[in-house]
Amino acid sequence: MKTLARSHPLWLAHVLHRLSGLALALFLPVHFWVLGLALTDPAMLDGFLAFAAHPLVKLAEFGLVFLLAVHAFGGLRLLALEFLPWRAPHKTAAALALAGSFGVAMTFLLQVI
Amino acid sequence: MAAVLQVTVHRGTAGARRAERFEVPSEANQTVLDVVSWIQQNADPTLSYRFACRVGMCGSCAMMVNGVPRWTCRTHVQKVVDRGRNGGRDGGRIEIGPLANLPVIKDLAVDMAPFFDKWVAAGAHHHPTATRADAPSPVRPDSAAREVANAGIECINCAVCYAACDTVAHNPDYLGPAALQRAWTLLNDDRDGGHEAILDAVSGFGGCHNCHSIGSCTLRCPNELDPMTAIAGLKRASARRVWRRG
Amino acid sequence: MLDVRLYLAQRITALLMVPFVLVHLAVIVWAVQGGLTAAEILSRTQGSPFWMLFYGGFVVAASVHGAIGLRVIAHEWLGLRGRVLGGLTLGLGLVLLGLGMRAVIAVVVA
Amino acid sequence: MARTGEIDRHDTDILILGSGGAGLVGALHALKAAPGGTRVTLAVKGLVGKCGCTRMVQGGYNVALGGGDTVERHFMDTIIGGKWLPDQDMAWRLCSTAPERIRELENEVGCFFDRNPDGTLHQKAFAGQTADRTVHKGDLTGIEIINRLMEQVLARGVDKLEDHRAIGLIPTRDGAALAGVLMIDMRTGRFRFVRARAVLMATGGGPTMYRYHTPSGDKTMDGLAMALRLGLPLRDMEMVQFHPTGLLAGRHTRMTGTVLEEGLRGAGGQLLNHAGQRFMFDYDVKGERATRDVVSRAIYAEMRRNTHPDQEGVFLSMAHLGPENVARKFRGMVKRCADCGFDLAGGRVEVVPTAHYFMGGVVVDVDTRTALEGLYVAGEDAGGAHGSNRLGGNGVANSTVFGGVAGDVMAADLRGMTALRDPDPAVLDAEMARALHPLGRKPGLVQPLRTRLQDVMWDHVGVMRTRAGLETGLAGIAGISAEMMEVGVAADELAFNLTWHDWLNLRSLCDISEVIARAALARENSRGAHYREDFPDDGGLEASDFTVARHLGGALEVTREAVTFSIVRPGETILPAGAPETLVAAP
Ligand SMILES: Cc1cc2nc3c(=O)[nH]c(=O)nc-3n(C[C@H](O)[C@H](O)[C@H](O)COP(=O)(O)OP(=O)(O)OC[C@H]3O[C@@H](n4cnc5c(N)ncnc54)[C@H](O)[C@@H]3O)c2cc1C
Ligand code: HEM
Ligand code: SF4
Ligand code: F3S
Ligand code: FES
Repeated sequence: MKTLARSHPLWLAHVLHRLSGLALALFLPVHFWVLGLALTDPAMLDGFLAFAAHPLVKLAEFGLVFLLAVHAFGGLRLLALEFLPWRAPHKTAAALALAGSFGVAMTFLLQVI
Repeated sequence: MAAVLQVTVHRGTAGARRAERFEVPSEANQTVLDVVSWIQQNADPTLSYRFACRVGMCGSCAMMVNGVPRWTCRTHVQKVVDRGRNGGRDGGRIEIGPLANLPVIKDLAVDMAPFFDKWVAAGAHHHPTATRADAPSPVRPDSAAREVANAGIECINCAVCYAACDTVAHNPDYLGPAALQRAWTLLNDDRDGGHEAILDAVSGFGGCHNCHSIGSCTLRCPNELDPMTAIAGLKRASARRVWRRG
Repeated sequence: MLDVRLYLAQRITALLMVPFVLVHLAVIVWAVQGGLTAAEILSRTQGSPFWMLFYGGFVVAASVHGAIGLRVIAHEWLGLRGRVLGGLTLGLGLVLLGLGMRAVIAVVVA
Repeated sequence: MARTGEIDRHDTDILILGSGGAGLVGALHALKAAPGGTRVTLAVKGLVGKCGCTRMVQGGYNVALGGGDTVERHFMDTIIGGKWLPDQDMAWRLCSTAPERIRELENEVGCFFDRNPDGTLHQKAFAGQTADRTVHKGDLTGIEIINRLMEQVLARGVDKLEDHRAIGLIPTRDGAALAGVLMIDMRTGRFRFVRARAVLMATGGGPTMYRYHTPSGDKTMDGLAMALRLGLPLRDMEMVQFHPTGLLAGRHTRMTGTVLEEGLRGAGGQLLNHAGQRFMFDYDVKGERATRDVVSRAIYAEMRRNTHPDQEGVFLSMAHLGPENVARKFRGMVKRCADCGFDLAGGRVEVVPTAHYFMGGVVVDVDTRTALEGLYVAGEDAGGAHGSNRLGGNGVANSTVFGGVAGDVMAADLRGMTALRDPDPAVLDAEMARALHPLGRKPGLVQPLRTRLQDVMWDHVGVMRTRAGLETGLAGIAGISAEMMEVGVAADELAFNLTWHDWLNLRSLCDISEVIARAALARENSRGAHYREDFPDDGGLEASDFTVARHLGGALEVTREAVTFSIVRPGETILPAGAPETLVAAP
């Protein structure tokens, strides 16, 4: 049967939040490992950072920052929903969270380029 | 030429599912339940399904209609039919399956036992503080708590929300939106003496904290109830209690 | 597969991370101007008790939060439960914490 | 068809058939009153709490709770409403127990009924009542009552036999007591025989043999048909209550016949005939606000006069009250109509009288005992409490009051009934053979026969009756009854085979339809719901009698018994001298 039935704004927000959380959680060890290089092999860290100047890698970093922003704002939306006893239009909150994330990520992108 | 609905019905028992096509005469004022009944009464007498009241009160006729859980006795065919490319001049298409997230008994009839077992597990029944010898306790209908309790009281336990919820689908222990909403109603009922028991019941590993606020429950509830907001209330109440207790 | 305690742990760490994330993002945006070198990063952070606390707290919160988050996903998408799920939660938490602390020490202390 | 041999067995102490108001309250009372360890089993044709009519109750629950109203007043309204035919002791038990039961529902079961602004219970007046007496939860009272009862029952340890259809009451070999109940486990299609020391039958009647009817689809007179076969006496079987305003939406939809609530007329809704004219004032000074039986007959008469080819019923029109106003006041009803494509608030909706409630039933005493040891009957299956007409709001009071009485009495009687009894194997075999009958025959369509029965009953045994019509009706019923025995059901898939159950439903309906027509033929006067055009007078209240039908040696016999005026005689009252006629403020 068709699965389109589930695609409403809050469902999409949930999926986005989950995927971003998952990606962050998977990326985090890598991030830590790279920074940990400073301890053992600062040269390698520099090498990595040089590699990170590559535009493609920059784009990937942009993605990560974007994910963090998406996840953080989405999370704030959820926290507000759960802890503030309001009945605000949740769809609007979801949209605002997404807009905020874009804002942050775009700023980052503009800075990098 | 009279319009004919092209109906796909998902049939069989748990182990052996199949889809079958039927052509059903299209009528004015026809509900999805009427379509299913027509098939059983005229085309295939072995088709199994469940209904009772036929007016949206018993909550036993819910099915998946074009992938969406709905009460079928009050779902007008014209509101859900897929008209296709020629604008439905041929009558349109409709796909009907058993309610999701519950075990199938046969064809369109599901076993609602897990849904009600969880209702019980959520502590969702009144815990008396008075007896038949006492007068009904005075309750101001406009008091804040009563208004919250009233918001969810008209649930007909149709399990539409339960079928719509992805968390239920993936987390077999999750109590689900309807049972939790009922728990929240009781928690706001001043006459109920089991608030601690209810909070215990909804704070465990299958409890309210598994809800991701996906909101499909609220979107699909045919009675326009809002289990998502009720569950958020439970999360607050149980969190506050942990705080208090330390 | 969350009870009220795991839930609270996840939500509280989420709240804690809000300032961390914002500052971290701001720092990155500010720092990346004109490229990034190891020396730059280290000169900013090394020996600073503030950054020590900042990143230390961030790592603890992220480890707890991330481990619980992955636990939920592992249950819902992979069907893990019981001991296995508990072990996975703890394991992921420790891995994140270990690597994270190593990174903090590298960046702040060493 | 080797299924006769495969029969599952189950033993219990108390068996309850049906999970409406009577069945569920019965179960709770039995659990509470019986000694610990007593097994209580609840068997139901659908799911516990999700079938039957109690759930469909809209208007509310009659109970005298003071504020000027008294049990005596409630009792007098019930007797006068029932046109002096009620069993007065039962009516008194109903009215006098209702206050305790409503407090039990509120305080112990957890129902929440609507309040006045000051926090006290809100009560309103249904037609035919002389006090604001009806307790309610919006216009969804039944959902609140049944959901709360269901929660309590589920949370306790009852054995559930869901999707179990009772098909035969099986006596002991000597016929002196009930041994147990034969059922079909609908999920598997297998037989199950349940032995019990005490059985409460609460399957809720249900006059669904009429073209237009309100009850839920699971109700098909199974209980009364089983009691009839067992030889038990049934009373008041001609008394079918029609609700004046059922939705008319065509034969192809199950919505047809469902109730448009009484309150719509009370609030000023108008009935218009095919010519678009109001007609109720031609029949009664109260116009649209007259009682159910009067309005039903008026609509039926207008329908007969109608010559419009495309229109069968009359129209209910609310628009003059202001569509927004109507939509606000009758939110549920307006939404229900809108879901099905009708504009109740702003347009007109075609309506027709619709069979609603069955006053007739098994003869029982005030303690729900029947003539057979071990069998108890409560709720709509039991006759006597309402006489010829049930007041709106007395139905759910009746089922919850007597369901509770049955639970208590069964628990007490268990002490004298220590052993399970063995069934008469001949009856058991005969009942199985009855159910298996269609499986050996060439499959055919069952629904057209049901439709024909519904036409016959509506046309000839319906709102207005005559001797000639009733005789035509009886011939029609006999024809359909015989024809259905030739219609088979494919036997290869018996699990959840609704068509087999449709056949069994039709069997019960045919059997009871015949009793209704015969009892109607026997009553040559007009009382309450029963109206004979050839005998329009009431036959004299002092000489009131009620019909009793029973199967004797394979033949149906209808006799008449005098009503005992054990508490009050026609023309008298038990209200104190000088009590006002009504406490209800004029609308
Ligand atoms: C639309 C509607 C509105 C109503 N409104 C009001 C109102 O406002 N006020 C009022 O007082 N009354 C009202 N009534 C009447 C009231 O509903 C009934 O009087 C009362 O509920 C009957 O209760 P019961 O327990 O006897 O039967 P039900 O509640 O009908 O329950 C019967 C039970 O028996 C089961 N059953 C049937 N056959 C079998 C079988 N063969 N084997 C096993 N189980 C079986 C059914 O599935 C069901 O569970 C209304 C009725 C209808 C239809
Ligand atoms: C300001 C920062 C953050 C906030 C406000 C936040 C908030 C939240 C919230 C409220 C949830 C629960 C969602 C739900 O139950 O549906 C959640 C889940 C999750 N978070 Fe975060 N989070 C933040 C940062 C992070 C970081 C840095 C990581 C990386 C480790 C992360 C990983 C996850 C994961 C994996 C989940 C589970 C997703 C799911 O269940 O769908 N989060 N977060
Ligand atoms: S909350 Fe709504 S969808 Fe869920 S069971 Fe209740 S009535 Fe049905
Ligand atoms: S859809 Fe499910 S996840 Fe929560 S908000 Fe509703 S219960
Ligand atoms: S049949 Fe009762 S809700 Fe649909």
